[in-house]
Amino acid sequence: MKFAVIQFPGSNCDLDMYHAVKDVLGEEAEYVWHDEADLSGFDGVLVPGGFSFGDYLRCGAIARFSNIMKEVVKAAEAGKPVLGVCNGFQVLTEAGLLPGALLRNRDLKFMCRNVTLKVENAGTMFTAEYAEGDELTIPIAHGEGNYYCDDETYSKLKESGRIVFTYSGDNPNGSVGDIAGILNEKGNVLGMMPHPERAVEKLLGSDDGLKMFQSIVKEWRESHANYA
Amino acid sequence: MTKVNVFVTLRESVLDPQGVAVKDALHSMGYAEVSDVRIGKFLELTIDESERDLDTAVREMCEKLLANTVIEDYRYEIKEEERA
Amino acid sequence: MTKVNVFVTLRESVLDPQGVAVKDALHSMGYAEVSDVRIGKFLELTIDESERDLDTAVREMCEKLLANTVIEDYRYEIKEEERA
Amino acid sequence: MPTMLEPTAEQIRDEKLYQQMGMTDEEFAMVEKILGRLPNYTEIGLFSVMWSEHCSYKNSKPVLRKFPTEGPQVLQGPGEGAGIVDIGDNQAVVFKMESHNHPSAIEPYQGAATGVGGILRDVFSMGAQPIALLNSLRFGELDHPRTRYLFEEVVAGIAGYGNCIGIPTVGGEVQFDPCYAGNPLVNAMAVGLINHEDIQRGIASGVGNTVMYVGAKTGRDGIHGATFASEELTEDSDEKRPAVQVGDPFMEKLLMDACIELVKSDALVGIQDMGAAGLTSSSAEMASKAGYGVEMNLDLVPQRETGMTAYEMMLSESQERMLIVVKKGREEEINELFHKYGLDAVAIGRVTDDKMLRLYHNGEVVAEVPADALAEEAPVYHKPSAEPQYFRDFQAMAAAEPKVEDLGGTLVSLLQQPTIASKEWVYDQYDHQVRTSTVVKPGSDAAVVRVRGTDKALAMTADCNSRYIYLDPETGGKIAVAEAARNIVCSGGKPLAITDCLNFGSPERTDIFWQIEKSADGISDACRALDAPVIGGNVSLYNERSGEAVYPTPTIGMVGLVEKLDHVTTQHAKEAGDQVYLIGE
Ligand SMILES: Nc1ncnc2c1ncn2[C@@H]1O[C@H](COP(=O)(O)OP(=O)(O)O)[C@@H](O)[C@H]1O
Repeated sequence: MKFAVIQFPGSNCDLDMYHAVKDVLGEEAEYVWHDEADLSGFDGVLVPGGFSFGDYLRCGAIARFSNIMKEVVKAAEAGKPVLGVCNGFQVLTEAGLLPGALLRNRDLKFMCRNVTLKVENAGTMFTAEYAEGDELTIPIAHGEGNYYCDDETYSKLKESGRIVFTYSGDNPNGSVGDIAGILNEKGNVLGMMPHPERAVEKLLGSDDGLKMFQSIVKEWRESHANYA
Repeated sequence: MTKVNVFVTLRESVLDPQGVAVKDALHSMGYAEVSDVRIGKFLELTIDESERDLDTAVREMCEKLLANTVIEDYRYEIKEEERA
Repeated sequence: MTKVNVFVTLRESVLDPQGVAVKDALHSMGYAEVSDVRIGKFLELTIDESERDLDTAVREMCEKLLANTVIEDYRYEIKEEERA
Repeated sequence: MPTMLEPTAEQIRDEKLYQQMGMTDEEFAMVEKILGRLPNYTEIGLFSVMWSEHCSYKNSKPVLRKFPTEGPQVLQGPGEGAGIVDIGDNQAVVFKMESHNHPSAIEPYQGAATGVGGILRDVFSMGAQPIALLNSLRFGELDHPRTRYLFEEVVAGIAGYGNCIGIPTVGGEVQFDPCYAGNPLVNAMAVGLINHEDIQRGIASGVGNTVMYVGAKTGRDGIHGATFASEELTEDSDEKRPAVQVGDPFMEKLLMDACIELVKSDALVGIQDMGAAGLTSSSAEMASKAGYGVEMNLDLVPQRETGMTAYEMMLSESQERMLIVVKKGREEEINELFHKYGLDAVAIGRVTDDKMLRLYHNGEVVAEVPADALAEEAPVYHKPSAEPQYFRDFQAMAAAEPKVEDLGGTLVSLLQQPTIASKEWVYDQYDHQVRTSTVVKPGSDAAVVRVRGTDKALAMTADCNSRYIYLDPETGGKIAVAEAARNIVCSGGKPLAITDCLNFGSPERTDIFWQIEKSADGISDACRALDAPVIGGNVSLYNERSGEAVYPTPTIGMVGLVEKLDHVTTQHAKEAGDQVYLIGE
């Protein structure tokens, strides 16, 4: 399976995403610079963390106007898996691919630490390898990860199982309903604040994020086996 | 050349933790009379003459980029033109 | 109850990287006529009646907390009193 | 700031205007002799910043000569942006520590942020990929509101810059003591990795080669920053200060990535960052080091403000700028490289063979000065030193034996000391994991960062116990290096080398100069004993507020090599029932 790792000016977890997919998972990955205009050769799109355009004005606000975002939207419409982590999540909400917005952390500070995530929905293409209720140790590193949406949106997300991950125990940033990661309606676009790509090697503390990438690949293999 | 001031504020329904923190700080400095603080952005744009209708252009810029209307409101003031 | 609007802007010689980034973004979105963007803060204070002179109090709050006078300037507007 | 009418050469002499720039009468006379005429306003400005302590080390050079700087592992000792040490397999580690004390005292967020930006530029201008940041901080006691403000803002500034640019901040130290209340210390250290063939130097050689400017535009910020850093802080420091520089980590991220790509190009001749004394130091030093001259047309310098004078442009310390020299005729390809990152590389001058730094502005020559005179010929002062009375008094005292009655209570009260307590509040705000190589995170003795693609890792730490050094500078200096080495060894590494940041009070005082000399002796001895030479560092003198000097604080930054990842050890207790040993005396 071939992944595109999108690079905006100021992305800085692109390297981490690339290595997670390429070195640890053993799949194909390529960097795609923000001004390029074609993602047709890729099977999945990874929008990494960082500070695209310095996070100036609002996180993700400027990145969403990059050339490549039109292609990311197309990939999402075509049903390809699109994963946005941290700043990538912010970009996807700004672009309207996911509802809501990310506000400053409740304590107004950047925080970098491990959190415990609860798998709320193990029936998605991103979480099939987990079991519902699994608790994962995954790092966060953000200053604006406080997920906000209005009540109506929240109910809709909740009812349709689109809240994929919640913070278990302490909610680090004050997000609505302890939300850590959500899915789009179609089920192929996931945005989350915690960094699964930083949790793929025991050496660095946890490999609980690995199954997420494995889920994506497995789902892709299965669906493509049918066509073969 | 025209100066346009844009004000972007968080919507009423959205909690403003930064505003709360500033209010608390003012209280602890002795300004108990401050009952509310809301913090937003203030953008000063300098815009050269162009074909476009200024009002429409500024509204578009706000809707598309300067404010995120999921969480923010905006308003703007077009100041008198300054002729060089 | 009085509403006070405080505008905090970066001083003239101080770099405004945010403003530059927003200007560049507006250009790439086609608004070439925007020749400058400066970004500051906009604070809305709600202040209850008190013994203190309002003007002095607001000036003090700005000097001590709301603006970082090493790099920022501020100005404020006291809006008409609203009686509850 | 309206452009003022510049004083004439005669006015500068007669009204002793150079004194306001921190130059003495003798130094002015030396300049006059070098030039064979009176310097104009721009020229005296060039000399005053280049001959400031911050740029010339005129007071500290005799002390720095004491340090052992060589060893088979050293590829680049002091003198360049950062030192370089071999780690085998054609790879090397590049590191350096630098102070940003005075800027942080004035505007803590931006002062600390631009400190991080500056030290990163030192490392990537050598051609290295930065892999980690550390910091060493000193503040007054936390019960003072100003101190809390400084502490919070400094940490936020370090976090703001490091997190945004995406280099993990993996370690450091914080100490609180009343002696730092008026003059906090903010030292930042950066560590990078490089392949031997990519090592760059800041040189401007090859007649006709092109001098190019890349990065942020020049504004009136930070004019005379180096001079400001070479004076004591006083109550009116706030008035004197130049427009504060604001960091733009986004710009620096682009600049960093572009420069790392640039060093692979054979069109590049030399590269240096515009740090202290900006355009002046980078151009003069690159020319002087190469034995060439440089001429620049200041009209071509990208400017953020209108009506800037030559003096202002040359002395500006606007951040995120680099000066590069490229082979003549290759400018277009260099520009294309930067263009990809949204940056412009602008040709502003060329290399000459007459060893002069010559500046044009508005069609006129506005300065013409020998580059060596600026970069190499600053006076060197051998300051008098004298053992202070306090030291003799302490030495004469009998060592106090602490009596501990309530072991548990004493332990708890020790742990409550802010200097000893957990620093999680600090490092929680730093992204210490980005680049997914941090094997040992903050919270253990030294941080360990793996070298991707190998089984090796680098252990790194920053340490200094300034109280010990105050009590006995020589022994304290040894202790600082030894502590750093213990932290490295306990983490599984072997010490390679150190960088240091010598933070002291005014060298004009004999007692302070004595502290500087003695602690340098101690550091040198320990470095020799441990085979960990000094490969670079920084001197920050005049750390005083209204006559009160800080404790002598020569911070040690040490990097060690972990040969195999399974040697990595953390300080944490692992399992109930494990044995505890005490090793040593
Ligand atoms: N300013 C700082 N930045 C990053 N990490 C820090 C900072 N201060 C302390 N730390 C981390 O906290 C831990 C404890 O630091 P310290 O109290 O200096 O311990 P020790 O005295 O054992 O060296 C170390 O891992 C150190 O790297």
